Amino acid sequence: MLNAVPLPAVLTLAAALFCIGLFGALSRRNLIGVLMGVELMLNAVNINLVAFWRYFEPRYITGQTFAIFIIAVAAAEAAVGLAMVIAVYRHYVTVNADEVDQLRG
Amino acid sequence: MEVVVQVVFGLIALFILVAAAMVVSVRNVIHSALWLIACFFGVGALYLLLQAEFLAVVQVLVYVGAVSVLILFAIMLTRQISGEGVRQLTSRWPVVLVVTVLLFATVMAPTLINQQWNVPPAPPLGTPEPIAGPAELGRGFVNEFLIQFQVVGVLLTVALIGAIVIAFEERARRRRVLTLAEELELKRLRERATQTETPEPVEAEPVARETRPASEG
Amino acid sequence: MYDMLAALINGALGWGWPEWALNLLSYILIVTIVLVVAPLQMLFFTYYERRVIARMQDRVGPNRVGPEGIWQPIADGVKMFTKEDIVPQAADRIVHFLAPCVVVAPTVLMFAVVPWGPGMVPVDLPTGLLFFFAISSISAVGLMMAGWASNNKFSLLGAMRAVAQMVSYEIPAVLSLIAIVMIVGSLSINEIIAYQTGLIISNRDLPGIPDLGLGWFVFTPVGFVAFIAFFIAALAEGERTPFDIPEADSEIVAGYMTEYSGMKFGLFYLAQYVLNFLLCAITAIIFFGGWQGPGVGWLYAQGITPDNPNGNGLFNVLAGVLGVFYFLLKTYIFFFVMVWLRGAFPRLRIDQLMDFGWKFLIPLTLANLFSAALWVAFTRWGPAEGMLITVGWSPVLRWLAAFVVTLAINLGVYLWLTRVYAASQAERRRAELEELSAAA
Amino acid sequence: MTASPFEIEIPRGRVIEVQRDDTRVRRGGGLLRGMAVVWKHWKESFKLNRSYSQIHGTFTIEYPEERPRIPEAYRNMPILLYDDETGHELCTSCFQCERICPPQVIHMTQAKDPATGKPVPAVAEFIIEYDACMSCGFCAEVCPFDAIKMDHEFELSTDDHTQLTVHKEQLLRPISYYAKIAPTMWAEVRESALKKLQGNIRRRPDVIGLAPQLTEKIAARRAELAAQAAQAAAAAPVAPAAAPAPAEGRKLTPEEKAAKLAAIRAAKAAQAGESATPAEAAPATPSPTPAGEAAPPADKAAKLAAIRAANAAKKAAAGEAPATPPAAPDASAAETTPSAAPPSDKAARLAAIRAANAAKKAAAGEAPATPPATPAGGTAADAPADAPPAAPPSDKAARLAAIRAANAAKKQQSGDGS
Repeated sequence: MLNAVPLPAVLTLAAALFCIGLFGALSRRNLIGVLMGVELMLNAVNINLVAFWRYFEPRYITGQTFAIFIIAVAAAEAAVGLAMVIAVYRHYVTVNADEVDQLRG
Repeated sequence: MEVVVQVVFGLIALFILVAAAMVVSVRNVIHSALWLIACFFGVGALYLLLQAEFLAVVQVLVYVGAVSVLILFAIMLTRQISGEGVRQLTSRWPVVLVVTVLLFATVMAPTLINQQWNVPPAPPLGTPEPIAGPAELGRGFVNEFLIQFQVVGVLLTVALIGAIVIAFEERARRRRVLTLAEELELKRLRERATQTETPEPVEAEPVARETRPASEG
Repeated sequence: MYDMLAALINGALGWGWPEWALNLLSYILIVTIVLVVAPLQMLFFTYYERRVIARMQDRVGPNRVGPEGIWQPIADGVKMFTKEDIVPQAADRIVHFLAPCVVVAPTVLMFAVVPWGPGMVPVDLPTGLLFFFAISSISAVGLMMAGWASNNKFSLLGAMRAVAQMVSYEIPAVLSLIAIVMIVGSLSINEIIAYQTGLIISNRDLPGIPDLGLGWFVFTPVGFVAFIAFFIAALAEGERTPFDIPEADSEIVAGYMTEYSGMKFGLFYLAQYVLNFLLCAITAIIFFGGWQGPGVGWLYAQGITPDNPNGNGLFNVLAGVLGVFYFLLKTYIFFFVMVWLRGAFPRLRIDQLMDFGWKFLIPLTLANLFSAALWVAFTRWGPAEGMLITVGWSPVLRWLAAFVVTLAINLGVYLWLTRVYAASQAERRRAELEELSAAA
Repeated sequence: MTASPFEIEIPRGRVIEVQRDDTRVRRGGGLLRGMAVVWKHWKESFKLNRSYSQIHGTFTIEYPEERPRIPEAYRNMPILLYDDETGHELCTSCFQCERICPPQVIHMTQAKDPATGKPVPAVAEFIIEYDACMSCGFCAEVCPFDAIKMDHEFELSTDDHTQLTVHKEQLLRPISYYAKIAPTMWAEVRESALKKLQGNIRRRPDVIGLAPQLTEKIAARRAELAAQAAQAAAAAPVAPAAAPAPAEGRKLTPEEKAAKLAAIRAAKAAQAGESATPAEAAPATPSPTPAGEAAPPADKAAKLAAIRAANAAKKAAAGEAPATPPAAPDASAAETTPSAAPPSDKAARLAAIRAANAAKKAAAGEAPATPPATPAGGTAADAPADAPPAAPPSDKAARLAAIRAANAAKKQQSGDGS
């Protein structure tokens, strides 16, 4: 792996994935679509962390540890985010971000 | 052997990128979520290729097994599934596209101008390389990263409680599931409201207070 | 498998094949065996379940096709194959088609880490147990796809129920397994089996116990509680009867399988029975020593092993046969228990199911986790880890202390939780009745 | 806590919560108790249980090999009964069953006397749609003549849906069959049913109300008799000739009609004939009437004979006139035999056949055929002294004779005319 695939290739993949995720998070109207974009971005970050861990210091656990923390945070974010989506839907009967524009319920 | 690894990496990368592109571009939200799951799988495969076995398994366990199921559940609970005839992207999506492409270019610049990463030389093929596995990870969590580990634990607990509190509905205030007739009535009311531009007072129905159309496209 | 092939082809036959060819051949062989064994187990299980449940209901069961009806599953399979494959008009065709594949593939993949006998494991992953559960959670996605793509309210309801149930009961299942993982100190399934040597008490906990392959975890308080919790969770994950809410045929036709016919339905069926087999197998492996049993260890020690390259290959075969026999015997007994429960109990309501999972099983397994930590502390820790009480105790005393302490904790928690749970259920029922009377 | 039993009214209905007496916390003991029950059933299920009062043990009956004893009152699908001895159906087409049938699957038409056009207490066609029948048994209960009963046969599956629309021929079963499957139930009604049947038989002219199935039985019996009477040389050629004919005589109603038509035609021909012919035709016409009472299925043969006779007559008409003189003695022979000994009509038939043959021959131009005919008639007349038990079939002979006579008369007439 190390000899076959250079580190920049993995990093390029991660960057592309991050940008696609960012596009999704910024341009989607559906709140769940936005959350999915965020998940993509978090995955891209994880790929980066793992790649750096593997190429630089495979015998230490820092990279993997951070990746696991990010996975945990992502899970928490998904849970809270989706709970909020459901709450918003209950209140506004829509999950489109640009229609949720009333401060008074 | 190297060629095999390169081909495999290329396939995985292509798979991840295509799946991610489908996630943000597909109209149907469910399809989008399914592509997201495919993307998670691709990332898990990449972890395997990077010899982060434990992480790959955790990726499948958490993302595929839990997060994606959560997303699917949320989509089905909000009943905005098919997305036919509904605009899925905001009106300013070209701007966003330009911004993301610019960002990608910025990130790629160092690579393009041949930045040296000073990657330590890999050991020759065949020699066993000490790689941190699950045992080392576990040890790290209770020594080096104890505080962080605790914080993540607290965060997860708080998120759990918070999610419950946010999505919680008291028994008495639980919204009745609308019948088809009621939904049609609601839709009719909304259409009338947009035509006259003067929202009529809608009586009694709490969900009918929303006078904007559910869809514009 | 690689070792055996290498010994056979390069050793006995002297063909001198290169390493990659041997590797390829061994993988292909393993995959073939797994892919053949999985459906065969499913076929046998359908027949087995029908015969056993029939006996429990004072009937005879299928006994027409072949001697004692043993070819009944084959006849059913032929029927499935020849049935028309119907896709509803309003269905999402691609997702509808993919769903059974997504459900079946993980169940077959899970075979990859299941050891059948001494030295007979397709892949010995260091994270085998985690792999097992990670893969099993994929099929939830397949169920969701099936339910949604069918465009049928019963399908969707069934899928939501199935997924909610699977996700909820994965937590107690994994928590109860983690207690064992803590004691063993490894996620490798082979390691877990290797730990369960001895007689009632594990060799590792108490060196000097004669090895009869009976040092199963179920004989310890931690293991017993974990076993009960895991088995209940396995029932829920395998959608076995007390928890067969997702396909409650009296309520929602056939759940997520409603709109499937022919071989696609057959695939769902296959996935379900293979999953049941695997859950029984993993129960047998984790808590009942898998292939461990009287004689296997001794036989295997005489054979060719990494430690003993000069052994006799015949003993390998004998140990393998005996190990597979023990393993399958235990697995089939657990499946018998599953059928027994199906014969004994009616289906739960979804709220009862959720209550039981979240309010009873998870606290119980958490307490069990604490017990497991105490077990490790008493049996293995010394002053270096800060365990000062046990300094100078003999292994027997330490084991006894661990046993008593964990037993007391688990028993106490169990008794307390049952009381709390019963009280909460009574309270809930009271609230519902009050609400009902208020509505009236 | 609310008092038990808790009871409230909600919009959807009444809610009653039953507090079970035992609300102790069992801590899993209840589950184990339930499992113990099932375990006991499993353990005991390896024993066979045939007592029905035991709850343990397998009481499966392996169906195609073993069959349960079906209780007498079991009812599956309705059937019609006919009397074994006389062959008469019990049904009088009173329409009671058709009226009461809840899914309205019973259909019938009443038989009519073809001569007078008046309804007869018998059924011409009776159809039950088994596919829609719900086995309620109302028809059997309401039937005043005990003609319709519920069968025990339940293996009715077929891959042809139309087969489940069942006609009279398939519905008919002899009384002995029903007496076998439901002895006590039949014994209760036997007297009255048979009495009513006797009453009805008297009101049924001709062959109306006869079970078509009986034809076979009669054929068999006749063959037997023929074998017994083998020493009578004259009887020998008749039996094989008569035997094959009824075999195909199952669906008979149209054929019956044909036979009758032939008879009527003969009678008319006779009437239209010369003054000599009425004398011959006179004995011919009454003969079917008693025949109808006694035995049904012979009519096919009758028809055959009629047709044959007609053919002969035609030929004769086309042929020479000299045929007429020899025909006269034949006719007289036919005339004398039935009047002399009605039961021994077999002989009469024989004679008639001979006569017909003779007539044919005569038509072909051979006058000498006549002398042997009379002796043949004479021998036949005394040969079937043991024939009376075979009374049912013999009316056929009578009819045949009549028809032949009629034909002969016709022939004569046409011959005279030409």
